[in-house]
Amino acid sequence: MSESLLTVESLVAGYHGSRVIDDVSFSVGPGEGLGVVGANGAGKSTLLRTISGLVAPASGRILLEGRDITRLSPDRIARAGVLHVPEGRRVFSGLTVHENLRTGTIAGAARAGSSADPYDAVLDLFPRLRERLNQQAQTMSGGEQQMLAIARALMGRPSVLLVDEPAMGLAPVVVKRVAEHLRTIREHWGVALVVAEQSANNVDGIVGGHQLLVDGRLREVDSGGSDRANLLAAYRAAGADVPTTARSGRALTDGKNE
Amino acid sequence: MQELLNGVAQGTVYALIAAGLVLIFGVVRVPHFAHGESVMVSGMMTCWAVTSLHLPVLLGAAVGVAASVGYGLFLCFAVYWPMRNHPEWNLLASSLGAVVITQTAAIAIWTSTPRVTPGGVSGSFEIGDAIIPWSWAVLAAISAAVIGATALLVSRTTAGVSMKAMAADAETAQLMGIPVRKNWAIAFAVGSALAGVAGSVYSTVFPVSTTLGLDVTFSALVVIILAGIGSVAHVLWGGVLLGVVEAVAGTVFPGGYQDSMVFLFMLVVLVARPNGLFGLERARD
Amino acid sequence: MRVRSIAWVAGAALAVTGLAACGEDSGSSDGSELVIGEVAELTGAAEAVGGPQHNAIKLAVDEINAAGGIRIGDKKVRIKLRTEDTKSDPTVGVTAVQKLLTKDGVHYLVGSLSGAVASAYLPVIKDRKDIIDIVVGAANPGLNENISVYRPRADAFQSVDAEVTLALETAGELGTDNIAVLSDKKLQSNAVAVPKIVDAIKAAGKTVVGPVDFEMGATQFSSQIAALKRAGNKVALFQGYGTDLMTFVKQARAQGYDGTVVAASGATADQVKQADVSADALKNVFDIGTAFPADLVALKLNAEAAQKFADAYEKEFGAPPGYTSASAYGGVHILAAALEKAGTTTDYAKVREALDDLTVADVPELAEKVVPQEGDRIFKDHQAYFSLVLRAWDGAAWTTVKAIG
Amino acid sequence: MTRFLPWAALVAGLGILGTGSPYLLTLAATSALAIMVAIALNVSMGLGGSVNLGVGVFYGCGAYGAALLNTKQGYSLGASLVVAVAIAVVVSLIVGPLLLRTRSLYFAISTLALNGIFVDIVASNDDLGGELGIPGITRPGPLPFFGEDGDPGSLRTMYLLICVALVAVLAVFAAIRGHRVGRTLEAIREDELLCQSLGYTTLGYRVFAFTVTAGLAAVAGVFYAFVIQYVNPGPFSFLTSSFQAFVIVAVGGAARTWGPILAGIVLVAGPSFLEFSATTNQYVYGGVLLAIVIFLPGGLAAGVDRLARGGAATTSSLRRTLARLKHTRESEGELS
Repeated sequence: MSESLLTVESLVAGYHGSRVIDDVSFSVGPGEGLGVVGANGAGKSTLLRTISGLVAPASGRILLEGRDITRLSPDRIARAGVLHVPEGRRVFSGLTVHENLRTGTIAGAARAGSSADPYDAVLDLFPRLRERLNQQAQTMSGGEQQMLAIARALMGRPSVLLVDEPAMGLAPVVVKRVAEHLRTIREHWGVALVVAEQSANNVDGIVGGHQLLVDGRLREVDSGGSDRANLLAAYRAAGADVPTTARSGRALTDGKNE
Repeated sequence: MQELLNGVAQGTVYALIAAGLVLIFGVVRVPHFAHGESVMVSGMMTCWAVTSLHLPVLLGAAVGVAASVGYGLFLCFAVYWPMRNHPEWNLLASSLGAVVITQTAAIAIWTSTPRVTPGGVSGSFEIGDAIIPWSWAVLAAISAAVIGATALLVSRTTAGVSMKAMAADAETAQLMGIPVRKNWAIAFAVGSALAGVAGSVYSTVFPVSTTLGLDVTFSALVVIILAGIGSVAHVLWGGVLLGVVEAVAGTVFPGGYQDSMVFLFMLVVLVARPNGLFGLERARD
Repeated sequence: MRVRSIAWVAGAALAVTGLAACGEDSGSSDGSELVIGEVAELTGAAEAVGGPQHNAIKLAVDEINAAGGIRIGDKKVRIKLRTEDTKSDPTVGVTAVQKLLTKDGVHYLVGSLSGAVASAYLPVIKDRKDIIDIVVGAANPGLNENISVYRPRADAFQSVDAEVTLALETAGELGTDNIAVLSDKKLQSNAVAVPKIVDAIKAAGKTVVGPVDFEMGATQFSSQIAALKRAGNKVALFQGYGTDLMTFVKQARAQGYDGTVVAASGATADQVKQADVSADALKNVFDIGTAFPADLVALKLNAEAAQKFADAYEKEFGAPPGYTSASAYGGVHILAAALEKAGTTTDYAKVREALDDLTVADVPELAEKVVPQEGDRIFKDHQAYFSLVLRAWDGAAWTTVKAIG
Repeated sequence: MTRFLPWAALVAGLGILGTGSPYLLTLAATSALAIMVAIALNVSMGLGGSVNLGVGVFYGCGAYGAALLNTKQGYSLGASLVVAVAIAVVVSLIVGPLLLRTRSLYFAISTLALNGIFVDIVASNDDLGGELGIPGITRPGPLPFFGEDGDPGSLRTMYLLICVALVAVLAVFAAIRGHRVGRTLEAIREDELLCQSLGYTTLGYRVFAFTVTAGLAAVAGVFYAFVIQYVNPGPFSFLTSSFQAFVIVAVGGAARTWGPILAGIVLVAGPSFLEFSATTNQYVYGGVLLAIVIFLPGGLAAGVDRLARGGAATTSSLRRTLARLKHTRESEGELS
């Protein structure tokens, strides 16, 4: 890996005394991608939320371009250039598409010397949104809302984009389109992408093969392609249940408190 | 007719106070029961500035609004901000504690005699057989204008959009880089300023006393319930509705059930439409 | 573990409180000092009137002590005033009275502005022959039917006749058939006075508009004013406090109601000023009530004592006396005079006898004009009666139009 | 066995107070009533998470019910207790399901409105005494063991009966809290949607909590009528009763059995021992309230707890359970 943009060192975090993620380290550079793959409750969201400051880590460090951002508040982390597209999209209901996009500009405006307003570029990337600028965000389809959530984050001119389960609840066709957009953002905009997904298949095309398997701890998976068998093997190696049963989530998140 | 117009005039003031509370409660989710104290502080300061410092009414009003904003910001950062991660009822309890202290101090300073700021507009005009004092018209006009201006501010400026975003989803707003602390300050400053305008203008027309705070807060809450928490502009209709219901209840039930009728009306609205008459938004738990 | 520790602390706290409190019953004083308990409404709803009442009681006590105390036989006994705040809340009031009786060993009580508070603590003292309670605030009826209670203050009925008479006269002059009654529904005394007023008006063959209720401290009188205007009313009786009268008058005039208003509010000049009511608006507004010091001075009734009290009060507290101040001041002096006359502070039957027999001449400090009862006595059945005056606003002050009765 | 020690301590403390002067008895009795109302509120607010600002309505139902039954029908304390509490429960079963359609602050305000309506009704209705209230409530005679003249005025008897009621109300709270119903209520408080998705009829549980609150508050109300022997609207207004109960729960620690007892001692009984001026008392009250809710977010009970455990952070086992439930549901919902 060339120069590192976002570096996570030995991160430990969780809720109410339980450890959901335990000793996680990785780094990504500009234009690089990282898939975070794991079952529900395995700690994907917690990892992303810890990076963006919503969850206070118990220990470990998070560096952005060498600068320690571990203890910054979420809004300052966003203004530093790490934007988070949260799970479930969470577009601002009651606000129009245009207003949703405007909230994104706040993060970018805070950084001096940034390039021009990305408004047009973002709308060029998502022409569907341009047609619906004055529509209430919550009235749009799931796929459109996902586009809006990504576009909103892009308005903040991120150097790192954290995307939590972009495929959740979307039809396969739409998933494919979202994935294409994300790849464009990584390859042509040079944004570092950290994408959390349950299915390795969804992530491959976006992040370019570099994946982490999360099950509380992270294991690096050298998957040259979308090899599901490899992934399952890795899961077993990590000592976890296969991620199709409900039990795995519980066992992974709360084991220490039983 | 007379009652309706009276109700409208009174209602716009309720709306103005409620609009301030909507900003505070809507944006930062603080059940700010000391909001009425901001109205009281402004009214008393305006009256004091005009009668004791002999300032003109407009300057007196400025003093009142400034005091109200200062009071709101003080509570924001001395009480609520340190408690931002506490459960909602803890915040409610702390706001009630603030009410007790504020009221006690205010009575110690100003006693509890109601007072009117001299120098307001005098005279009246007639619509049909109704006689409307000019001061009421001015009160209603200022209230409506300030609400309108605030609504514009919220919808047209980046700060306004970011406050709407915080109201819709505070966590995601943070993820978009919206500065939480600063928005708390803005919400409290603007919200208390609205209360301040209401207090100072009101004091030139109606008597204000050091004990009116909680009553005012209740009225504002009723307006918010009628209007729904979502929108500053809807609050105007909620306020007017409350004013009219109050006036009509006072006419139909002269025997003293006026307050009950207002509360009953509100309960019916709440039970029938738990998110307010005009509410678009789901009330979050 | 957790629950237990809290419970221990709770239990221990209770036990300590209990132990601490057990040993606290203080006996009465050594004879050179008489402890008088004051039941005061210093905070809460009745604070506005309760404060000036408390001030006047303090003033009277200070005066008596400055003169060396109450003369009991050949000794002078100083008064120690113990004040308990009831927060205008009956529950707190009962506890406050119990505290005064038990902890401070009090046998003499003064004060009680709130009718509700007085009603609530009445069961505590009503059968106690060793307690004397001088009520100088609460005007609700029945209080003084109890052996322990004396009321040197006008009760709810005393101004009713004068008000109704004036209203009927005015209605006659204006040739109008209806008289409106506005009533503060929060005042206990109105619950008994208003029905009486209504009956009296009806008995005189006039119709009654209302009673139209309002609430103490209301900022808006629109619906009440509208009701009056709808009825084409020209004469209104206003049963409420001075601050509310001012609010009503100001708004009524602005909304085109120009009828005559007869009130029993005890409004002060300060209240007129604070409410910013013009002299024009106060034209045809009359207030009937027990005479204020200023009235007595104007009418040359009891003028010297009244002036002395008003001056002393203003000097001490920087404001003119309030609604019940003069009664409170007089009440303390009445008690002191009775104690002197009885020559004892511990023979309560004798003190009661002295109170029953007390004449107006016995209490030169009275800052009100008491109407002497049989044998020049102050009390009849534990109730005192007062000269009333009719007041009107002259642009700068309430001036006495005439004395009534 | 040690489980019962705190209860023994409570009974012993109340017993010691019972030997005190009439003042102490009155103070302890009125404080105990305020604490009872707070414990009642703690069922819906602490366990159920519904901030009921109208608990004064049911306190008032009990008091007015008892006052009317006693003065008009000659009912004894026991009979009044049964009938007046039944009235409050019926009222709560009627209004509860309606008001509980609302949530969080909306619920708080609608109950506050209910309180306003109640006070307006009793204050305006002459049959209910109006502003004059209802005087002349007759206390029961002294308990037999006091003998003929052992307890003039029956104050000590009333105090003892109130203590019994207080311990009983506290026991009811503790029982609910320890029971499955209480735990379900707490789960509903933390995440109602989750509980619904797990198959619980959450409205039923919330109505149950609302009704228990009403019934227990009415018990306190009945004793109020008999100890004060006079009822009027004031003591049942939002500011006097509901406000106070809410503050006691918030300061003591929501959902904590012993919280209201601690807070009641500090906030209700405590000020009587302070010889400050009335105004200073108000400042102290407000200041203590603020300080506790700001610095002890879990209330006094949690603060004492932390002291006892040497400053270790408290972790709610409930939160962990919920976090686990949540994960279970998500996993089930999305993977199966």
